[in-house]
Amino acid sequence: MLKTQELQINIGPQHPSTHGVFRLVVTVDGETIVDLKPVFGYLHRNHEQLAEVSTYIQMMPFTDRLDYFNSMANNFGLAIAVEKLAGIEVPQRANYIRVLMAELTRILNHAAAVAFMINDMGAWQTPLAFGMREREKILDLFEMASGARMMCNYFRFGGIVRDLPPDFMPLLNDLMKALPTFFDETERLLRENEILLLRSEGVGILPKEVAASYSVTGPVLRASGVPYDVRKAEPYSVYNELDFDVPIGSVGDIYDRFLVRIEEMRQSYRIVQQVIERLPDTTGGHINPAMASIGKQKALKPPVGDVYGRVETPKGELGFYIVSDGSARPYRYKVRAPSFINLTPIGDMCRGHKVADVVVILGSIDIVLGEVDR
Amino acid sequence: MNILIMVIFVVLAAFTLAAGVMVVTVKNIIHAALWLIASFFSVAAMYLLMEAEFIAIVQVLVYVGAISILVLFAIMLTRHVTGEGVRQLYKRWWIALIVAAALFGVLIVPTVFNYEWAVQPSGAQISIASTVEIGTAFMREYLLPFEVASVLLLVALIGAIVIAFEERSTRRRVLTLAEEVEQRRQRNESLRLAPTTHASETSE
Amino acid sequence: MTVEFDRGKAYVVDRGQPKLRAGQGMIAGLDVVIRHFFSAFTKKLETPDETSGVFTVQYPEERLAMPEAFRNFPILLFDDTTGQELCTSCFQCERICPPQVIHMTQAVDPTTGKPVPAVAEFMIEYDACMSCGLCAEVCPFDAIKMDHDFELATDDRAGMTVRKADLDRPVSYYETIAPTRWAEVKDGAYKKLQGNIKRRSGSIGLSPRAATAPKKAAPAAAKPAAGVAKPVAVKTAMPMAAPGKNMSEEKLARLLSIRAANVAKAGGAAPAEAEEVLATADTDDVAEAPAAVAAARPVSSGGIPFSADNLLGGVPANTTMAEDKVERLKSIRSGNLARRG
Amino acid sequence: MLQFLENIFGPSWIVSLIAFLISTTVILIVTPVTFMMMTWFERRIVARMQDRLGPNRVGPAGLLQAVADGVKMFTKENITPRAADKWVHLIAPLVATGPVIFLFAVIPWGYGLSPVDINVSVLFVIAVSSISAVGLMMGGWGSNNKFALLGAMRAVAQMVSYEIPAVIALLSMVLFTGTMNLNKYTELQGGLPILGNTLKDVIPDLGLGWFVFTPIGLVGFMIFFICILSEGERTPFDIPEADSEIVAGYMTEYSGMKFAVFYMGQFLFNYALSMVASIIFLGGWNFPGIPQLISIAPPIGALASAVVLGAKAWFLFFVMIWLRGAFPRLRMDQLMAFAWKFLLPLALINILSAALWLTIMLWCTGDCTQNPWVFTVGGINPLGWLGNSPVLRQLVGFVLTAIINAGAFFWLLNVNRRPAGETPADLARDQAFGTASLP
Repeated sequence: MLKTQELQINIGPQHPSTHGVFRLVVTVDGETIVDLKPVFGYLHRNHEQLAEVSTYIQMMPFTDRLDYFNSMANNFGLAIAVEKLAGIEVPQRANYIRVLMAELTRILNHAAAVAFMINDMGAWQTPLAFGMREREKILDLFEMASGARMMCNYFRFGGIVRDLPPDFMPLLNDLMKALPTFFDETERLLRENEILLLRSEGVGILPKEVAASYSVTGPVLRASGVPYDVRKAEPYSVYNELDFDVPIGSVGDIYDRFLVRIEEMRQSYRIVQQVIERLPDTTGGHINPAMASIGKQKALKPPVGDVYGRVETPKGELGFYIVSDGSARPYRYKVRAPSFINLTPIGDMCRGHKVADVVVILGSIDIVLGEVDR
Repeated sequence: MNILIMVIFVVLAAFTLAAGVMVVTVKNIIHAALWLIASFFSVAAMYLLMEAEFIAIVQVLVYVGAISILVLFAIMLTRHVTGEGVRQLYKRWWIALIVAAALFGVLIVPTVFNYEWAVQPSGAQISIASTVEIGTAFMREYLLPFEVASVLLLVALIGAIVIAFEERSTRRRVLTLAEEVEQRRQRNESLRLAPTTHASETSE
Repeated sequence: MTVEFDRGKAYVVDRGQPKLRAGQGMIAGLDVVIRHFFSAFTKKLETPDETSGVFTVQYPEERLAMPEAFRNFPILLFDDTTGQELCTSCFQCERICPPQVIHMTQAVDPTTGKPVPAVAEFMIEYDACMSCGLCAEVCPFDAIKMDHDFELATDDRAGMTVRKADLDRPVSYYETIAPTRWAEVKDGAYKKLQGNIKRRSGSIGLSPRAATAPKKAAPAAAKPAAGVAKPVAVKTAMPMAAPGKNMSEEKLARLLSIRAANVAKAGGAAPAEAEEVLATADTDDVAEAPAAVAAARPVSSGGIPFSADNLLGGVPANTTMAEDKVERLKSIRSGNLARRG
Repeated sequence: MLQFLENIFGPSWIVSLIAFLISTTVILIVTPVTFMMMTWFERRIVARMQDRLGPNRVGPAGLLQAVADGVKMFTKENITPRAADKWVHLIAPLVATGPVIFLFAVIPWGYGLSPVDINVSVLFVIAVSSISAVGLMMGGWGSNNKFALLGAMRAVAQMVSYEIPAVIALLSMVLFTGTMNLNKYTELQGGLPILGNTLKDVIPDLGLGWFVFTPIGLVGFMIFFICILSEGERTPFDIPEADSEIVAGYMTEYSGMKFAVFYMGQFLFNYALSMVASIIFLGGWNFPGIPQLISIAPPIGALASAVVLGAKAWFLFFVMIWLRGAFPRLRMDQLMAFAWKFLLPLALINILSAALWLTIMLWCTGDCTQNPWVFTVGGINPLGWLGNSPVLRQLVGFVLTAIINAGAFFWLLNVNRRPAGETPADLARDQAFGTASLP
């Protein structure tokens, strides 16, 4: 009878839809994927080793470069971890501003992540242009507060660099008027689209047991039906004072991931609303007075010990494990990068599907190679 | 017949023959298939020269558009023949030549000697095989051959489907993750999956 | 079944009802797109509360207003009236810089041979700078600030290592791009500057820009609001580097020598011994060695404010720096040892 | 006229040679310009759909952008991969694009503006357009690149599969009209919507009897348009050059002018088929006022007809851009399933509808005794009650075929739904949620 031979195709390292320098070694039987092996490390930048030779505050700008879409969330993670280690209190106002920034980051990341996934599916940039439009507005706000659009370097141990500038709130309020329209429009544009349904329903299913055993986190895990969110599981900052729900999926396929991301944007919107309401009444300054000068930040010497600080970034649980030997530099520093861990089940997720599904599944995981390779 | 048509005819005929020769002499089998397409195409042009538009177009549609694609597909999907340097001429090529010439003679001789060539009176316009004529002929005189041919094609089509199904049933089916988990659930097996892929980092 | 949390719950997203799909979803999508198509002809998206209309900013003609906080690359400030630089070469920025692209040498009083609170040479590798702004944040004298000028594209890599002459900007320039920020620190900065000027003598601490071309600096300072500031650095820095390969090679050689020196110091060599420096450089990196040798050879001081002597020789400021590095190195080594053990 | 030309230029074959040379030149000038306009048009339109401006720097409103692109393409390095089959790689773009330009030889650009008027032009279009598949195959194979070969395979498989419903859709129209000559389609689509030319004597010719207003024409148009999208590799069927999967498909290894020629072939193919669709389904150059203009002042009328036909073709191209702006793309197996499980049966049913319509229109009309269309059932003419009124027959035919086609459409949609047990809802049930607890 007819025999088909398995063929190995390298998708990447230079390929338009690997979201960076990343290689997928795909073994196909016809068009069906038999095996898929992700190869990464092309963007390795010694992040963890750098930390061991830098002071704590020097690491803050480097965390921006982990997941360059969500620098605020990464800053948050490092700040939380070091504060836990050194026992630094954060004023209430600083906490609310931190949460505001983290949730805006979530909105901008998901707006782009959904759009990039649709792009991988073959749309000609339209959802991306709409997503980028909203993202630009949020980045304008970031720029106003921190001075940079993407590499914000906004958080300091014990607070944030600077309080919000006076013209920040009016612009944020304007943005809040636009976002619901954007969410509705995105859903109307894509949610019921038959082609999207065909491409995403039942494709790349990650059953929740498997997801849990791969220790996947973030929207990918929640889309598989596990209601796990660090903000709820171990509330940090002021998340326990805010009302929000955790959207989860029922099937765990690409479509669920898409829907969960859109719902998460809506929940983040809710949080931002609450933060805006409460921000004028918050107490404390933008930073703990004991840590207010950069000299203090620089000379920070946490007591001997180790700590694992984690936050829920838009991609999943970002954890910083830091061992301090009492000096100004961490003795050991380890990043639990959500993109990296979410990427590990891609081989299993793609098995049995078609070649064209690989890029969509990859897009639905939403990785940033800066974080995967560190 | 005026000069222009004569010139075109000679050019086309030469090209057809040359392409035919190339088909059997060129070493790369894909190139041979491409030359075959070229000769089909020039035959179609020849029909056009005879003002048999319909036949010319059908020639293009069937031979260039369909058959040649089929040939190309067949060659490309078969391994180890696409390489260059496949010998087309073997030691006893002259035997093949004799056989081919004999067969060709058997076909051509009766046609040449038995057919009454109608010499066209100059100026008379006759249409060779118009659409209507061909349609009528198919439905009247040649109904039986026409139907037999279509049944044959149908049988071929069904046969292809059968082969494809058989091939599909023997092919190793790759289970998706969801299906595998479902199976294990039904068999009450452990859901721990054996790692099938190993993410490997490139060495620095 | 849902999971309840403190202040919230987990809910399953609605996947929609299975129904006969005859292209309704696609038509809805087409509708969204065509609405945007028509609105893009009539509207321009200007405020963030809109979601339709053209949002393109046609860059060279139209520019977004840059917020005061915007930070691109660091610059050095000098006082408009006196031409004195605010920098005292306290090495704070050099130490905090995460990618370690800031290098400086402290000025030495030529008569007494003692260091003065002024900077002899200051160098920032713009090509490796990551614009984190920590240097500006840490500077106790408000001498280093983040510029708003971002149009620095160039094909000259060596030219991206910018020296003091091209880093200097008058205070008035910074005032135009960040008025409130400057207002916050203005008094303190001037007070410290007055104190420092007293300890400087002669032309030490005078900005090369103010000294050579105060007329040129003034228009640069008078540049209007943030967004439209002319790319001063490009205009002045690039031609300086451009005239020939020699210039940039020289710069590169100097940079390499500094690096080699740093490597050598980190390697535990006594900073005063140039020979040892060279030896270490030799073993460490063959490629860098010739450059280091070239730099270490006494350079005729013809117009170059940067001599090998004060680069490698026994300048007290460097000694302190080296001590710091030795200390850091020790800690790293002990850390490594501890880990291995 | 011809005699006059013969007097000047000599024997008739020289005259025809000159005439053909002129029309060839015109086509070879007009088509690349059309292509350039199309690239500009697409980029500008899709930019507006995305709230952007699109290219607007080169020339007024960016109109010369295509020229700038052309200059760039010409000056780019022409790379031939070392492992490529040099000649096949070189000739492939020509083989892919040449036939597309052939198409313009038989497609009328307006009233009386047909370069060559052959009797079987519909068939010509189908036949010649299938040649470019050979070019794509050559390009994909000759590049010696896995992605290129994969793209070529996909392209050819897609072209061959979608040719079948396209041909059947056109065949239903051929059956409907009884002609394969593109020049004759326009006259047949005058008059009023649905009723066509039947009330010509009562109401002046409005030129609106487009076939797209009849159920057969509508279904045929839908099928044909989808097939154009697929054969012209437009979204959502741009699988052969799916940039996110196989880089650029068969064009991966092409650069400079060779790439541009491929690109031109693709765009012109879209345009040519849009013209064919406009002629066959959208009434050709019919529009209120055009028939009168043609009869009053033929030269002006011809010009106006060309404008109208062009507008229709450009509108179809606009719809393609619109779709491209809104949709992701299908997967290969879904694409094939769509062609074979949905379009093909629908096209076949549409042919049956066309036959039914023809029967209703022709059954025992006029003098019942001479018409070959007289078959009585048990001595009674089953359609006798319709009488000779074409209006009544047309209306009856309209209703009947509308019912058949709509029924077939929804039936096929229903058949093609996912079988029970495989829908995501079922999957959701299997994946009962809530067992995993929070750590």
